[in-house]
Amino acid sequence: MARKKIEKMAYSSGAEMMFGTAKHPVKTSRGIHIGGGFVHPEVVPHPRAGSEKTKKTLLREYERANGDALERMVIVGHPTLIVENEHVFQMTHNPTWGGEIAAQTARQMDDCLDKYGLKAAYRSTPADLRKPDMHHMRESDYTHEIIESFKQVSKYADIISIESMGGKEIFDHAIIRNDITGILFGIGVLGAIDMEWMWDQIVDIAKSNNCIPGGDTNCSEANTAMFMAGGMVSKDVPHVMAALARAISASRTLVAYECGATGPTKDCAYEDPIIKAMSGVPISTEGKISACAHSDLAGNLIAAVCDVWSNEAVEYHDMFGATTTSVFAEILGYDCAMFNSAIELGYQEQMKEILVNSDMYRDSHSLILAPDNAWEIGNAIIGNRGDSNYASGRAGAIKAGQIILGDSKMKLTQLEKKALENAMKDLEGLPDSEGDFIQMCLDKYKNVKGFNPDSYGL
Amino acid sequence: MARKKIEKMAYSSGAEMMFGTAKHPVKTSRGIHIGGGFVHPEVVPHPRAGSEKTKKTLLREYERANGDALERMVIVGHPTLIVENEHVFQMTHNPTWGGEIAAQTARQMDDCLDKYGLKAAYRSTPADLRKPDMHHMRESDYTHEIIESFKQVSKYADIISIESMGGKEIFDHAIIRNDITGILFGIGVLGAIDMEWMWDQIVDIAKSNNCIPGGDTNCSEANTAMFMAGGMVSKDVPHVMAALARAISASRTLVAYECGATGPTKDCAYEDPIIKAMSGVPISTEGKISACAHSDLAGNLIAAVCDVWSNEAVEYHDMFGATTTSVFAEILGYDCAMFNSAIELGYQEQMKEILVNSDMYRDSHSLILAPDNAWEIGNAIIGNRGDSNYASGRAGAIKAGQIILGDSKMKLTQLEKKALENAMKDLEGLPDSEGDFIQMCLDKYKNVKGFNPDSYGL
Amino acid sequence: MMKVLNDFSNIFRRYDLHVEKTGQAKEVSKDPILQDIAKFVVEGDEEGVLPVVQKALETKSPLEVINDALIPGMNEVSRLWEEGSYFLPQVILSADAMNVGIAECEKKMGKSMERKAKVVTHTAEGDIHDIGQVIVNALLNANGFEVIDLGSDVPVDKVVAACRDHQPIMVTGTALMTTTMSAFPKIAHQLKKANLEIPFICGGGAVAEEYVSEYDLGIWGKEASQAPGMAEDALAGESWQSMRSKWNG
Amino acid sequence: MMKVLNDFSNIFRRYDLHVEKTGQAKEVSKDPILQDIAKFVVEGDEEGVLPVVQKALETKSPLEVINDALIPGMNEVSRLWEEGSYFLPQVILSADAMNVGIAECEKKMGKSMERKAKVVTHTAEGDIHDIGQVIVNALLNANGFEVIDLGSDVPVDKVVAACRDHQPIMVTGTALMTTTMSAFPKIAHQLKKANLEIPFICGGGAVAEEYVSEYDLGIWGKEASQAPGMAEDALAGESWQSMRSKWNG
Ligand SMILES: [Zn+2]
Ligand SMILES: [Zn+2]
Ligand SMILES: [Zn+2]
Repeated sequence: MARKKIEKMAYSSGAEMMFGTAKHPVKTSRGIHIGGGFVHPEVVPHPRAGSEKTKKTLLREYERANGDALERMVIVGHPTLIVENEHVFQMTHNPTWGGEIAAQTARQMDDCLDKYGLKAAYRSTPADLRKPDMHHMRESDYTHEIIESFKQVSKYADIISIESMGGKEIFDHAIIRNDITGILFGIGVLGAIDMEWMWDQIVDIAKSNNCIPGGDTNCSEANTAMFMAGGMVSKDVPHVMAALARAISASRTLVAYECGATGPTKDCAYEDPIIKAMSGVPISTEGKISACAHSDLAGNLIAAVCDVWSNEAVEYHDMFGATTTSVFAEILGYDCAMFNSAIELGYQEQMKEILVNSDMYRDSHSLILAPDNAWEIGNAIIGNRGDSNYASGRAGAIKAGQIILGDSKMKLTQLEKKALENAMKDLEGLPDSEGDFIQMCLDKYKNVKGFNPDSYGL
Repeated sequence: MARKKIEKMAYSSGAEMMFGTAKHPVKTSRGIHIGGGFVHPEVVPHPRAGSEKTKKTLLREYERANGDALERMVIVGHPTLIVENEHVFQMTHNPTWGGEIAAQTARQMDDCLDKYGLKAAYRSTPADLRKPDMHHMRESDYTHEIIESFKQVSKYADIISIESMGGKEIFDHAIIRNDITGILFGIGVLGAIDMEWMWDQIVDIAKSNNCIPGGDTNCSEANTAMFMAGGMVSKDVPHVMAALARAISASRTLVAYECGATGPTKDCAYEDPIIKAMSGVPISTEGKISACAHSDLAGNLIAAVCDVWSNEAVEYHDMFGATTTSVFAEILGYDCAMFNSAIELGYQEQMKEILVNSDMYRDSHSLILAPDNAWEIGNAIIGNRGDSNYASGRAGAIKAGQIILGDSKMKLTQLEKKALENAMKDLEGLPDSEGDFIQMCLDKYKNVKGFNPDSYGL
Repeated sequence: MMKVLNDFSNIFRRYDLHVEKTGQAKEVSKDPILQDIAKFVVEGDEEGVLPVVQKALETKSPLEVINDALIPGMNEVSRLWEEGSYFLPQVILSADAMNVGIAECEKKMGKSMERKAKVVTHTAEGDIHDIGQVIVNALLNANGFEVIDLGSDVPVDKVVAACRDHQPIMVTGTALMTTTMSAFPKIAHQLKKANLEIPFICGGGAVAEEYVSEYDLGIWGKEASQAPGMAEDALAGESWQSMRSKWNG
Repeated sequence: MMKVLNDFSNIFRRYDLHVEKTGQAKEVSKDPILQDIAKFVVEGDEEGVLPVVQKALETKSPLEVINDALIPGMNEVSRLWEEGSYFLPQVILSADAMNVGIAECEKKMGKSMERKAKVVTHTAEGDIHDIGQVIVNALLNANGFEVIDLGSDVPVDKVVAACRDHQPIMVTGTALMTTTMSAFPKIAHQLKKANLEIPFICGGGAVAEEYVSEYDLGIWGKEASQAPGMAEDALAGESWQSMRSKWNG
């Protein structure tokens, strides 16, 4: 669906945002009311290495990995569950594979609804096989396979999503050089252009099959920055650079919702609190329970305004108790039972403050995702939306930097402070018009391995 | 230390009990103030099958499993961690093994305190190798190895504990026959006798090595009942029987604290909320995050008055994010950050109500562990403490049954209701004096495979 | 006082109430004496069943009492358990009652009752006595199999020797801890070497499907309730490979 | 407005502030011209370093500029990074600046600079371009090794062929996904068959130590920062077995 820019904030303040409720709730076919008042768990089973050899073995693997999680909901009494399968290479490369796995899981969910009254929904997330530095983003075989994969899975899945890769080749070059200009060009400009090209088509495919177009995530760039920033004793990338990249990613990821995506958004999009402030769609977020896939410093805070609570991906293995997918589905379900008890008791404001105070000053990347700050950054992005993707992303980054530098409780090491000050200087020194910025970058990054302006229509 | 019966409740009501604080807090050598105002995480790494072949391979396995968890605390910023190692057979069978692993872990923890200021403590839990149906509980070689193991590990560990097995042979026979008389005799009488015999010695050993005598758990019986009762669609043992067995186990487990154990109690003792009401010691409990070891129906509620939050046991394996022990240590630490934020914000009452309302009516076994009910059951046990172990345990079971039958919100299936009514009839029909009860049982269970009254000095 | 909600439907769902079934045992015999025996078995009344069996044996043959009263009564209980109306304790108590009746009939016959086939059961060496094995024994027994119960903490070669002597149609192993289940592949290996191609059901707390599928003869037993069905397949001559694909899928 | 605490010490501990170090780069040369070059390398100033190198080459030999200015400057940056005072981006920018200087010296010498040894690096077939490999390349390069960069999505036999042709002292593989790392054991197997006993460092997102220790030649690379140290061991002729016990322990 053609992009319609969002130029008005969906929420009036961060205080107005709350977990469990979204301005534009979404209903699934088996009756989950996402964003309709309560929080729902989302588990993401990943197949064991080797099970992707044939369609038959992969179907069998997902039948058990997804089935175990559904069964555990009935055992412990959790009322709802969303199961996401992020495609392994073979599932998208052979579009029928993804389709058959979606059909199989839909049947399993219909049985559970029938037999127990368990409300479940399936999200299928084709893999973005387009490696920017090796494939033409718009004309490669991989591009066609991805589109075909969406057509296959949307016939059976309740929700479709993707983790698109536009601009990653520039981002990868820039992030390890503290180069905020390259980060803004990769995520904010190239990423946004690719998003518009992709999501225009994805939303139409979803609508044609009566499937929910969920959303996108800047996992390939902003999460790479977050992982490389790492924890409290890593020395790869300054955390403040991950914070600025995250603010820019909100401007880029919003394009999906401007093209008609409705949420639930993608779990690994840590920019989702900002997305919710701007668009009002229900968001899925991941925090402490995604430790199975990666560590993070916003384990509780990132749940403060979530509508769906997820665990990123867990590989299907045996544990003492049972298989990993049932273990993590049980834990996620109990976290949701806790959030929903708080809502029913009328203690949601206290719960929200508890979650935020746990991590707000643990890290600068967490700080900018606290609801009030997320709203401010969203407001800066929307305030410049009419102008250009570039102006919008740049405004978001500058606002994030100002929030970090302006908050006395946010202590920074010397090195982090210096890195942030340098980045702010660079941001302020950039040209005003998107046209000039793009010209500057096309020259500055022309030798970056695999950068092909034609992939973005430039 | 000779047993001194507890005949006065430490708390005046369930309302007075709160997570993070205990009447008698305990301080560890590296500065963790357990029960002193905040909740601390406890992770329980278990070695992979095969790593127990030699002392060298097991030392290496624990060096990595325990070390990974400590490292993750520094990465995400969690201030404290308790690491428990429940001995595998070989660790207790060869007492020096357990001792060397304790010494190694103590060195690792001293390094972390030195380098980062991380406050950590090590709990060593020798395995109770005495299989009641095959060994003399007091004179077998295994008995001596266990005592020797306590001597070895208490030289280096901060805390020692055990999951003792007294009375299991009778319990196993009774639980699969809905025989509340046998459950009371196995746990309430034989279990209590064995506890007194064991803990008198364990406390002395601990004191002699300046080590904290943590506590015991009726894991071998009451948890077996809970696991066999299972979830919402299992049909092995009625949940109400697991609830009655749990009430009786509180009377049995209290004997450890009457013999001088100080807490932190054992994580898998779901009877701990009742123990805290009676004794005031700081308790360690496990709930939703122990799904890695077993499922349960009190995932949130069991944290309502905890001082230490644990995950039962997780086998040391690789996950996407990192190894299982670092993954679960991170999750537990974030749960504690949430509890401690609630305390600092002054929202602990709301948080407690949120945790309790999540599971109080999910299951009858959860219902009796809600703080107010736990206090009532503790009060009934203490009210009959002076009389005998039997009278004490029986009073606890009757009170639990009355609570379940008397609470209109606690809906039961017909089958569960009938099983509870039968059990209550049996309990009321039992003789008043412990002597008569023991005589009756010695005859009734004389043919139970492996039952040897001499093991209990009867 | 603590604030407690009234409606928990957005917090948890009581699936047990949703699937609750209240089935009743059907009549198994038109003959009132035989139906009376069957009722005592259904109610798991170990004391009550003895006198009615002794009275019945005055006018009926032991085989009639066994095949037309004791076993049909037990089958009703198994059906009700399968269906979800009865719980495990009722099955165990009924098996106890049935065994009292069978013992009385065997005494009258002067020899033990014809059993379908032998099954060897054990709990792994170093492992504590596990209820799982007790349940498997009771269920196999209740379904007419002769159980060779080796007990718990059983060394590898003792299991293999028992299989050589008794030539059972099936052998089961229970393990609660990962550190003790390592005996199972050894047992399977020795059975193969002694070309005793016997389906080897491995289950219990720590035993995972992934582990069992790594050695020949190994079939993962998820629940004790599967034992009788597996024994029937083994009795029918099914190979361990086809049993594994059927039960582990 | 949202209630926000002031003291978080019972909620989290800022270990980064506890371990913060602020080290400075030491002077590497008494000669002001060479020290000036080193300073541009330490500051990672790609533009600034060129003119000072060109000026130095008017009076000094290319080898002198490389060995007494460019490399010592780079070593200072590596030390500061190891010590925790510098972060990775500074190391990468310094490597970029050093390479600009080295290229200028090589132009003057008419041949490329003597490199310690060759190392083949690649990202597994089907895997997306991984920053991990980019960092490994920069660090090996910065420590005087010649990097044969095969790029990403590299098939097994292309890696083996490169090893046969270049006879490197070490080969590295990066994989982000479990479904692509399955190529590593195949590579190791083919290298052994072609009796190319080359230490094979495997790392990246999904790659676990447990997995790498299952095949010969395999050494788990936990962090990109280990690559230079490992290359030095390989250069010193250490076997892959001794390297594995040293680095994976
Ligand atoms: Zn992602
Ligand atoms: Zn336990
Ligand atoms: Zn435990």
